[in-house]
Amino acid sequence: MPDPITPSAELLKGLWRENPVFVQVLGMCPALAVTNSAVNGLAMGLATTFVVVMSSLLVSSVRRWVPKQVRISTYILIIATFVTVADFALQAWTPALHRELGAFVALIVVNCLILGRQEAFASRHSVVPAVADAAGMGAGFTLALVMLGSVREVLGMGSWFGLSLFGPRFEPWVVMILPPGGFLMMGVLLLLFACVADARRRAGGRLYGGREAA
Amino acid sequence: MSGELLAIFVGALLINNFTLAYFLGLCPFFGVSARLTTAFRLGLANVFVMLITSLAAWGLETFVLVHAPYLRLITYIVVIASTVQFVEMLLKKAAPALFRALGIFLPLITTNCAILALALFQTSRGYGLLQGLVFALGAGGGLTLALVLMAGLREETELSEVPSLLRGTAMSFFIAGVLSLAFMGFAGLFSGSG
Amino acid sequence: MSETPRLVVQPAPFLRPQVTTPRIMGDVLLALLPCLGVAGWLFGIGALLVVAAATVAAVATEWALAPAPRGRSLADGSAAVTGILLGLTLPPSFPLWMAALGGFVAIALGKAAWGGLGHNLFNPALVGRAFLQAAFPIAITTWVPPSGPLALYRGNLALPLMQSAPDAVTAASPLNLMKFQGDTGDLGSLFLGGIPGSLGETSALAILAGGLWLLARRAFDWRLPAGMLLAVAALSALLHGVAPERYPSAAFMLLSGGLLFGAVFMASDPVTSPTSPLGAWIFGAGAGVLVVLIRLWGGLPEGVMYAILLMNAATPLLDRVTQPRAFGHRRWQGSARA
Amino acid sequence: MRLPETARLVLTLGIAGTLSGVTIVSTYRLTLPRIQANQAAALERAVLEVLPGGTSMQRLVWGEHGLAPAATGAEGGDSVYGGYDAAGGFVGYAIPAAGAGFQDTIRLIYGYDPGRRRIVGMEVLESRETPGLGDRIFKDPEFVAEFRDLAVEPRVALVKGHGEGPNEVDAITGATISSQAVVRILGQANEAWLPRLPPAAEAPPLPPPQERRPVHPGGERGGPVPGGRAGEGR
Amino acid sequence: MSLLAGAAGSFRHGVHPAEHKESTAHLPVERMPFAGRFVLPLAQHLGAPARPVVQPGDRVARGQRIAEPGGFVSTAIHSPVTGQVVAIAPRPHPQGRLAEAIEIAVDPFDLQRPPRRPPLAWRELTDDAFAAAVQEGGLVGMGGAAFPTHVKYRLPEGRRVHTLVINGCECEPYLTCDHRLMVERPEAVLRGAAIAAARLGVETTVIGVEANKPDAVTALRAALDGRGDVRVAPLAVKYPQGAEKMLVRALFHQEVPSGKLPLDLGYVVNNVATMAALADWLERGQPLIERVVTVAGPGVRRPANLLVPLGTPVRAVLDHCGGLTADACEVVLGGPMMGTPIASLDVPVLKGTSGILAFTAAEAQQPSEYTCIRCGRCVEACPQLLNPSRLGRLARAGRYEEMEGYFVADCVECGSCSFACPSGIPIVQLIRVAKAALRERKA
Ligand SMILES: Cc1cc2nc3c(=O)[nH]c(=O)nc-3n(C[C@H](O)[C@H](O)[C@H](O)COP(=O)(O)O)c2cc1C
Ligand SMILES: Cc1cc2nc3c(=O)[nH]c(=O)nc-3n(C[C@H](O)[C@H](O)[C@H](O)COP(=O)(O)O)c2cc1C
Ligand SMILES: Cc1cc2nc3c(=O)[nH]c(=O)nc-3n(C[C@H](O)[C@H](O)[C@H](O)COP(=O)(O)O)c2cc1C
Ligand SMILES: Cc1cc2nc3c(=O)[nH]c(=O)nc-3n(C[C@H](O)[C@H](O)[C@H](O)CO)c2cc1C
Ligand code: SF4
Ligand code: SF4
Ligand code: SF4
Ligand code: SF4
Ligand code: FES
Repeated sequence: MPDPITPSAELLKGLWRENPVFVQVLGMCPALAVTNSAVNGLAMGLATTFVVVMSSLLVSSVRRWVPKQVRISTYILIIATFVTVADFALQAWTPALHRELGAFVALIVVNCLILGRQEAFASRHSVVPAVADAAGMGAGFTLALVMLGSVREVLGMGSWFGLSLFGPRFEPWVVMILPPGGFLMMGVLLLLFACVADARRRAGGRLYGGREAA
Repeated sequence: MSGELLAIFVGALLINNFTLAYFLGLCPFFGVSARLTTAFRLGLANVFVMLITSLAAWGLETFVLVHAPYLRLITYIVVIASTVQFVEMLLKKAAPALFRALGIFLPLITTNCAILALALFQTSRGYGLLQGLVFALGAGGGLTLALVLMAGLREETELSEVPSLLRGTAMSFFIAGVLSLAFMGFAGLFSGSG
Repeated sequence: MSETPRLVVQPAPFLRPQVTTPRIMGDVLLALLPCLGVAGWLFGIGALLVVAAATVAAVATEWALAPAPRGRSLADGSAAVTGILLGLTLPPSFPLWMAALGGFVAIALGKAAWGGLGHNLFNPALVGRAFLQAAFPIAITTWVPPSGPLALYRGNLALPLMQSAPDAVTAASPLNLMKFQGDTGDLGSLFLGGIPGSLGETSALAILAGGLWLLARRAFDWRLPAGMLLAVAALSALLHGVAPERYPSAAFMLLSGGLLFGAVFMASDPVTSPTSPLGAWIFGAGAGVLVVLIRLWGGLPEGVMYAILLMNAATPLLDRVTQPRAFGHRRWQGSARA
Repeated sequence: MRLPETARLVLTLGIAGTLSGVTIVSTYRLTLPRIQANQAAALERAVLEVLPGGTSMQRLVWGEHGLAPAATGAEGGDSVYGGYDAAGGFVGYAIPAAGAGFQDTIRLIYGYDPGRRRIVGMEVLESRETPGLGDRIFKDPEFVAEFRDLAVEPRVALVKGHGEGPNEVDAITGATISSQAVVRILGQANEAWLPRLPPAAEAPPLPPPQERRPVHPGGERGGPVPGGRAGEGR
Repeated sequence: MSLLAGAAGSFRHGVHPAEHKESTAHLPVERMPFAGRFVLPLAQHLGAPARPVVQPGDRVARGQRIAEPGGFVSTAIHSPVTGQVVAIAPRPHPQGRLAEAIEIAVDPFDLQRPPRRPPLAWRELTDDAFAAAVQEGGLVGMGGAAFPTHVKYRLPEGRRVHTLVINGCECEPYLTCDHRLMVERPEAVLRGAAIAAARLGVETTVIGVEANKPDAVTALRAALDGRGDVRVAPLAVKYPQGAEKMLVRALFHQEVPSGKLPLDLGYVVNNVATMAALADWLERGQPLIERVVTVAGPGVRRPANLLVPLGTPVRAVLDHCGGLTADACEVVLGGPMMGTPIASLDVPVLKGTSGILAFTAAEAQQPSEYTCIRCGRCVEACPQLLNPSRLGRLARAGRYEEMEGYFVADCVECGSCSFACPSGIPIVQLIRVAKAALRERKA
């Protein structure tokens, strides 16, 4: 990795250049499963961000003391703990949301994004960059989920974050909030990302003030 | 009774196919579906791990977690991972050929979301031992079906003039989307609602 | 001595195929004429507008998305075939904007995304219809009784993105009646048309006329529709024989719903069905079995569309396992790539 | 200080496991009251919703000695809920039931007035029916209203078009299957429960307030669990 | 349909191109006058090229050997005329490049007597001597591939042949040269067949003739005059009935295994013209110096069947037939399904040239190409039961290695697939290119 590691850069790369969903195609299951509305996407994104940030924090601070044979097991234990905490918290304070997200909160445990970050980054860096990286990834993940959730909610229910957009006579595209809609919309967004990245590569320009794409 | 088991099986296999309706196990679904034979083997490995998982989750739920349900998630993860590893070692000894065919996929899926979800769903639906195993068989079979169809279709696209921007991931999502549309036809099959 | 003309050098064979792809597509269009005529006669202007909306959108999308040179890919006529077929699978009072959206999806998602004619894995018209059915499940299952050649439906005229005003009279299709009321109606009207249903599917007679034309012109692989119809007939005759009060007769199963239309025009799509004769039989039979399964034990009243799409998905696998056994080989030992 | 390798591994995992356990248990303790309150409130709301006039409720367990309040420590398998008005008078039973819908299992609860032999309310607790179609079994006010006063004799029946009979429910156009599923679920639950339920006069009375315990859905094994009982998301 | 055809004694699959034989089928073979110059490429048969045994300036007699075999799978070449060798140099070859050839100027004052010698006592020869004798006559298979005929009569040790198959199918459209030969010289074909049968020691000889040549069947049967060891078998009209593996399948319901020859099943297959040439050489001493060529096609003014001295420039043949029509723009040597297009009219008629066909712009127009619609017509056309659609698509994608898994090596390049394809995909051409690339990679 030739780039200098600065917290702000770590934060930003997760949004676009290494966006976990659109670029790395990680954590697809929750990204599709819960994004039938923007609010669900946001909640899932935030819960995931919480888990990844806390886990990174812990993992990077204890990284010196964890022998490598049990590294993964320890990480999983740490992640599972935070997921359980998040799950209880959601159940206690936002029961309705928890009903919507269902088992997918628990399934954050196995989100490849989180374990991936611990393996690839937190276990090799000190606390500040690790947390910045995790926050960036979490933000990128949240951004992607909210984008997907927004498109699906707007078309599928005619509303955005529950606000009706087109009036009562709008004909919702039910497919968008059904499983096929998730796959198809994800395909469309990936296509758009590819188009933008392609155009950007050709123009040699930059977006988000990020570093130049390879 | 057998009607109920059929409904559980068909439900997990087709109607609420783990991959195409529940979005579970997508990472291997997209990652390992480029070649038919590997996809098929991954599917079989899934069936295998799911059967073990179902058994393990049922055992945990019945004998261990009765008094500490809040530890469910963490125990599931740990126990499933270690049981699969243990069975993997047994397999290596007892059936080396099978192990060679499935072995490389096991680490890939032991802690993926489809497996964990199987355990969680089985518990939250209150399935008993037999129901759980049938559920695991259906879910694993469903994953295999989706994987094999997907792999066949993806191999076919390699001979096509797919637009360059679509090659790769976006294309796979479109295939999955249409597959998912097609699987909607199974809604209500054998569930007694027809 | 003869003066030397400029000689063309091109590879053998030097005889041209008698059948060309545009001619095949033209034959399909001709074969659709009886269905179109009956649709217009029974369901009126509204029906024709629905077909037109789907077709125009399909052709426009093909024009916009196909690789350069623009419009060249329109020459084979397959986009029009897709559009008309889609239109004919929609109900008469379907909103025009939805039909147009369907045409767009059929070509964009069903065809262009895969590289255009010949590269699509799923039947484009059915991809469009499956999308519409999942997006607007009510509009696409709202049937009206035939109301003559001048009819126009309120539903047709819904504003884009908006709901349709409900039509005064709605009716249940024969399959709905069978599924929910156990009522199988009379076969004569199923054969001639004049029942509620999708535009193209109501008159078995018109479909058979089109099918015979395709057969005569060898425009399709007859094994595909034959396999599908035979499978449905055999399976439902068996079930009817065992439990006549629970399962409808084979004749009803054959004539009702979109089965004939789907078998003749959609299962027969060459692009999305196997290339080998054995594969074609399996494809047809598999689709037929799925239709019976969905109709009799599934949640939905009709399953032709899903059956064909599912068999489309299995086509690459079928192609693989039904490779012809090469001459002089004991059995098919090929392919190679494992 | 250098520990032997294995000991070090075991120690690390042990510490991690202990810390993790401690964290989970303390979060559990911290959130338990809220979560239970949430669940109890949701259940109570649903029960009282399907039993018009009811203001309080208790869980009734079907056991060896017939139907008895859970508060008395009765053990057994299935349970229903009894609803009572402000004066403590019995209003009716709320019966939970589940069965296959169009996509997946539908869970619902319905109120039954044994005096008039009528269903007096129905609420869907959980379903994965298609939004815009099947979800009209709980979003369509007309359909829900059908269950406010529905005779259970000879049996609850679904009709297409306009049903006149007191026992008839109109199918929702475009969601016939889901409507049918609701009616079928009610029918099956009626078959299982109606013969067991004592008439209003003999219904177990509401215990005095001081003896009441919070009602946990699902009984002994209740309480929050990761992944929850809360459905499976979509 | 194909089921029925199978029952009636044919092979599976295949195509039914329009026959176009009516313009020449009734025309008796006429002798083509000598042109001024003759060009005899040293490579006009399969195998090693021949080696010249004359020098420029040498005088040669008609039927005199001018090149000797360049190996065992090779054969001799004889002068078609009496005249003078003017050059041994590269000359245009039908295959499209310049190739080493012997050029002979005819002696305009010579009587051009046909070469004659007393019949050879072929029964007395050992196998080796017989093969050498046949090779000396420059005989090659005249059914298209120009495979040196003597090779087929030098059986490997221990190999037994039980049936001689004479190929009179002539399944390619337009061509009627074998047809006329069978009608006009049936006894020559039968005498050649008798020699071949005797040398091979076979009990039965079967002559396969497509049912569209009833007069040929009648003529052969009449010439047989009741002999029981030779059977004339009419066959369904279907291309490529004449391909040897298809013919064996059609006549005997046996499939020659992939990679094997009919010989491995105990059959030897020879073309009717080859048989006649064999008789002419062994009984009269006339080596292979002329052959019947069908000149036809819409671009030819006067279609004909001509007995053409080998080495005659195509231009001369066409001129003899009134020349090309004004709109002719494509000339093909051989049949329209497997023939070779030529870029220049100066190429000569070779031993394997069965026809000269000229097409006009209307026929020569490239079909517009569409993508494969997977209609399966090519699959149902391929006599080798391959999947040409898949082969074509793999070839387009450049995935040649995978094509071997789809048995590209079994393709006989008959062109049935290209002919059947509604999308105008040049499948057989794609396959040829792929095969060449594969061979190159292996080498
Ligand atoms: C995408 C899709 C979703 C559907 N969802 C439901 C559903 O949730 N509930 C239901 O009863 N029917 C559902 N259906 C089934 C059809 O609407 C079916 O035709 C209808 O139930 C029959 O009712 P009708 O006789 O009133 O038209 C669905 C169909 C489709 C295509
Ligand atoms: C596609 C194809 C078609 C053929 N058709 C004929 C034919 O019609 N007549 C024929 O004599 N040989 C035909 N041949 C050549 C035969 O396979 C075989 O080589 C020939 O009959 C052997 O006899 P010869 O060596 O005397 O030429 C064809 C070959 C191929 C590949
Ligand atoms: C490389 C090669 C080797 C052959 N070897 C023999 C042989 O040993 N014996 C034989 O009788 N024919 C042999 N043949 C001749 C074939 O049987 C066949 O007659 C010849 O290839 C022409 O067939 P065609 O006209 O069908 O293409 C050989 C042909 C080739 C191309
Ligand atoms: C017999 C026949 C049936 C066809 N059926 C369909 C069809 O059902 N849907 C469709 O979009 N195109 C159909 N086509 C047209 C064409 O094959 C289709 O547009 C391709 O799938 C596009 O690649 C058909 C063509 C033929 C010859
Ligand atoms: S050379 Fe051509 S026409 Fe002649 S027999 Fe062979 S395939 Fe038939
Ligand atoms: S050219 Fe080859 S692939 Fe094509 S039909 Fe003939 S044998 Fe089959
Ligand atoms: S005949 Fe042509 S279009 Fe048809 S499958 Fe073969 S290659 Fe494709
Ligand atoms: S592959 Fe090449 S060498 Fe072989 S027959 Fe074809 S063109 Fe000739
Ligand atoms: S997130 Fe589901 S498999 Fe990776």
